[in-house]
Amino acid sequence: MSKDETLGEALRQQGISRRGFLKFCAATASMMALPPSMVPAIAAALEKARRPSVIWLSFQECTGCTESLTRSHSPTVEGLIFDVISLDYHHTLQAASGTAAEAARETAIEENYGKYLLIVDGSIPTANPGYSTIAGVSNVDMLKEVAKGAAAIVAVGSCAAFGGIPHAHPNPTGAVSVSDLVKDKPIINVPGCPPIPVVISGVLLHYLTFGAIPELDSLSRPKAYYGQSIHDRCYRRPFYDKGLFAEGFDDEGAKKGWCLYKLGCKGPTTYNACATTKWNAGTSFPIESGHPCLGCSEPDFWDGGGFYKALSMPTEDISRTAVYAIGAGAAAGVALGALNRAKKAKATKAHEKVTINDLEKGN
Amino acid sequence: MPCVTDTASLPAGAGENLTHNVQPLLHEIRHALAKLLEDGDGTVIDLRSLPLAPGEEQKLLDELDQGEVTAQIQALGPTEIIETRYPGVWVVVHFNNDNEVVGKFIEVCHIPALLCSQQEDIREGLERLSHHLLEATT
Amino acid sequence: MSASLQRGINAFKEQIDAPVASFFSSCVRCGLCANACLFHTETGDPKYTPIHKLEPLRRVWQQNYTFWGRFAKALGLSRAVTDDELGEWETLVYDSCTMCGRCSMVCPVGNDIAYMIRKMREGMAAAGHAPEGLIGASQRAVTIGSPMGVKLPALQAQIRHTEQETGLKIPVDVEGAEYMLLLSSMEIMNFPEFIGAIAKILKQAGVSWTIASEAFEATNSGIQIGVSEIAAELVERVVAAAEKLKVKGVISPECGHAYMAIRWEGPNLIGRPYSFRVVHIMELLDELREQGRLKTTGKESQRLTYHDPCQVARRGGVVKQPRNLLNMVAEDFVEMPETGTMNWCCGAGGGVSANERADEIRLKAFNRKKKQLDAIRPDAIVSACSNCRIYLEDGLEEYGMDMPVLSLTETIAEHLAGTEQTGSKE
Amino acid sequence: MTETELLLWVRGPALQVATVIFLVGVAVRFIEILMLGRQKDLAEARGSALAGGLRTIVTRSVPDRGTIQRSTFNVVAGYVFHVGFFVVLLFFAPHILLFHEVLGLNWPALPTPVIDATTVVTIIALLAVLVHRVLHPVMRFLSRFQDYLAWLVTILPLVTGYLAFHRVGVAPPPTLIAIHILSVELLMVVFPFTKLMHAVTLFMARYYNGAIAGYKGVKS
Repeated sequence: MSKDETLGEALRQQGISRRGFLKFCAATASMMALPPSMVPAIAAALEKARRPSVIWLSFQECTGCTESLTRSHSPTVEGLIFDVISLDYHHTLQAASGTAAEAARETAIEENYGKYLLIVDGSIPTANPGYSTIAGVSNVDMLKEVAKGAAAIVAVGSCAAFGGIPHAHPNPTGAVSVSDLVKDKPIINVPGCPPIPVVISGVLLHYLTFGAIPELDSLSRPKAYYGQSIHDRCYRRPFYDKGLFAEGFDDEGAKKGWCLYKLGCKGPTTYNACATTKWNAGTSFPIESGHPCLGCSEPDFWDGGGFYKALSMPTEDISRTAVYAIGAGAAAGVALGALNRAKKAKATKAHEKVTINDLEKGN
Repeated sequence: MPCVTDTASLPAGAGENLTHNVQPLLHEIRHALAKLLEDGDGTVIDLRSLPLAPGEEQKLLDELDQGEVTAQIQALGPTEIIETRYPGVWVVVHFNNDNEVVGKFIEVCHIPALLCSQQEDIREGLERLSHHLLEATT
Repeated sequence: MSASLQRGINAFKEQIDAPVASFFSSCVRCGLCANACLFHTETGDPKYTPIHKLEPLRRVWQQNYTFWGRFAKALGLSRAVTDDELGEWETLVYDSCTMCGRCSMVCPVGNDIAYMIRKMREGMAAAGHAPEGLIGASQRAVTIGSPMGVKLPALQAQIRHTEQETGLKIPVDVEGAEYMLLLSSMEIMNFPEFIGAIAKILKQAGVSWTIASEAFEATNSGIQIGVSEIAAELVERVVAAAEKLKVKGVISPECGHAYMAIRWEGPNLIGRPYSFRVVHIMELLDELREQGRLKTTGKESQRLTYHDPCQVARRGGVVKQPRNLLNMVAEDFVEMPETGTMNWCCGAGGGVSANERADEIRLKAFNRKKKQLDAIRPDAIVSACSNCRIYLEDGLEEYGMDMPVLSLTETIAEHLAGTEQTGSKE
Repeated sequence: MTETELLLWVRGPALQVATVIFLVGVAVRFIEILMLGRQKDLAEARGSALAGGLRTIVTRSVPDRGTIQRSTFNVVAGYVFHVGFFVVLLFFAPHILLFHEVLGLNWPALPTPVIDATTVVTIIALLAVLVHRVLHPVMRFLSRFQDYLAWLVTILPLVTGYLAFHRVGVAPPPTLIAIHILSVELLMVVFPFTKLMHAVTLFMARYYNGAIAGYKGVKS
């Protein structure tokens, strides 16, 4: 495949019919959370889109994000994007290794300087550059070097977007997010642990289709996927509104599918598309499977005070504090009360009899 | 044969009609049908962009039921197209090669665009046929 | 020892108790008490808001009996109460408050404001900020035996006059009588018919009674001015006489604060329970009615209403008795719009009537009573307090209303069955 | 401080401090009042002080007719914001969860749309109450700094709670929750030092009022 080919040409060369292409566009629109009426425009845009060069850097990560994407890779429509982008460097997926791999990266940077897309997964250690290196180059240096020539950066997964689990307290490696280090490039955060696969591919397709980054929220997340909370789109929401809650994982409420808020669900403060897009090809999502949302697409989700504790709950034992406080208050109250009584007794003692001769003011 | 409906992970009836989105959807379809009759404009509803409780989607599909036409397309995996018992209302489900659902739509139109042979494909088909005939004669 | 700020503050400190502390802690400055006070509703002046009248007492409480108040005082964040302030508050505490307790019924958090005014007056008096009128009344009560200066010979003259008029013997200093009757100076001076009415009723009921020559005065200036020692001394005189005459009960006459003084405050002032019972004349008459010993004949045809004296009804608990009695003799008895424990004060209680300085505001506040009366337009008002009667008459005259104010006891006596002679009526 | 750190701080150390100040303060003031004591009444009782006191605790919640007529606004607005405040405090599901966690007690929640509407009504009532306080001659005359302070710390949890529930504003949701909890902690800290104490002491005040009257056979 030549890099100069348009996407439409590339697909047709693979023997994909126009019908197939339209179906791809319909699925793409759905994936990008765009209305179906946009399909013709998407088709027209994709037809002419050119395959961009993509460099994928993996730092302190678990490969879960790549797994998420490739789990549904080859046979799916979204998998097709790997045929239509030029993934020039991805050290998990690429065939080349060692010096050849690094050379591929350098070549890609050189040939597409200012135009390539940089995808990052994993957080970057800053406490000691030696904590994570690739081919002897520290993550920080590599990120800065590759970011320099990138048109835009996609931070895939909560680690790259917000620091994620490596950044969790006490953060021994000094892990930071991409946006902590790179300030002069457009960054799209696609958080999640891992992110929903179609969200990753949807963001890439958006860039491919429109040649621009999608509309982002205050945390640089595409609004199309992160615009509404899990809670707002949750099918169990009516139970929350009615005040019907599961109190345990096996109680009557759980069996009846009631709201999991009391089991620590972070749905109300978590912005992601799980409740509509769902996982495993639209099969289900955690709440549908009876487990509260962990809030994995939010910053510091690991440090939120416990997965099974709602966000508004006290983190420490307040009941014991209350008992001590009442005890201390009572003791202080009795002490102060005794002082008051002494003062009053003193006043009573100091009382001089008031007679009819004492009513006028003297001097 | 792929299954059109999601499998509900909850006991039957548990979440039924939970979001109360089925009825509004049917009304939306009714409006779309009226518009189709009036000025010929079609409507497409993406079922995967709506919050539906387990069982609700099935309920909607049960409401719509099956009509006269059932069609299958094989392009980048199968696509199933069913005309419901309301002519002009179609259910279109796209699968990938692994029979996983990649898109699910309700189309209100005379015929889903995808069923029509496409200009490019016809042109290519014509070329192929001409080529074939040419080969046969030579 | 003369009055001083220090003695006043000291008295405040003595007076503050758990109820006062809970009341001040609870006030949310909602201002509802303002609309329960006739001195505010008829003037519209916010300074007459009942709770505001207690501000110096509140500050003493806060600075002495709350931890953050002590703290603020130690840091110099709160001002001490000054003598000038008490001087400023004198008119609020004495002239524009009758201790009627209507605000205490209305306060949403339950503050008994009248209870606190009573306590505040202890400090005001000790600080030398009691009104001249009340000082004089107190001095006369202690030295002469009556705030109005009524002496025994004056009573004796009225007794003789009554005996002539009714033909009944008025018992004086009869040992072993069932009841000892107290009289207010106002009754002796202004309404001597009351003595005859009592004599007739008790004769019919067969109740033995007496007047004590050593303690006939029912009123108690001590509780009005707010000096417990003076109040106690006056109560002691009554108790000594009652014990000497070995009576089973003492009758408190038609007077509001006298009832409060002898019935409710008395034992607490002298520090011991009585060996006799104390009844308001209304209570006694209603008991006799219940026992069938009080029989009347004929009914008043005019439209009558009943004015509840605050200290008898709201602060004293005698509410239904006068109504039972009035229903015996009234054909057309109508209640005022707000009545019983929610009745509006005549404006002259709590020492206001003894304080000439307060005349102007008292008459202004009477407009509240006028509105109440205008709503039902009675032919006459019946009450069970001589002080109320005098100042109702005064107010009616001021507002140009022609309406007699009757004594309930006398009205009953007029309709007493089996007596040919009808009592004289003004 | 990141938003999560802020949230953890308000749910942790800040809540502990606020709870201690609140409970120590309330306990001290409660006991201070009780220990001032009250002299035994030596007059012969006509009724029961206890029964009268308990009765008035309940009956004083309903104003007399004259007060309703003369102070209609106070009564209506006062009722609305008190009832609204407690409905929102006690019947919003996440609040019940908190009480369950701290007190071990559990009760059914009200539907959130009801809570939502109640919050709006309560906020409007509180705003009206403030305007009334500023404009009404008596209330303006009586008002001190702490009356406005108490108003502020009362309305803040409602407003911040509303914002947090609807996730409006520039701050991300965890920060909105943190601000809401912080506003409640402010209320707790201010409580023992201001007239907000009436929420506790009014039961004492009403009891004493009713007991004083009840002893004399008067229903107050």
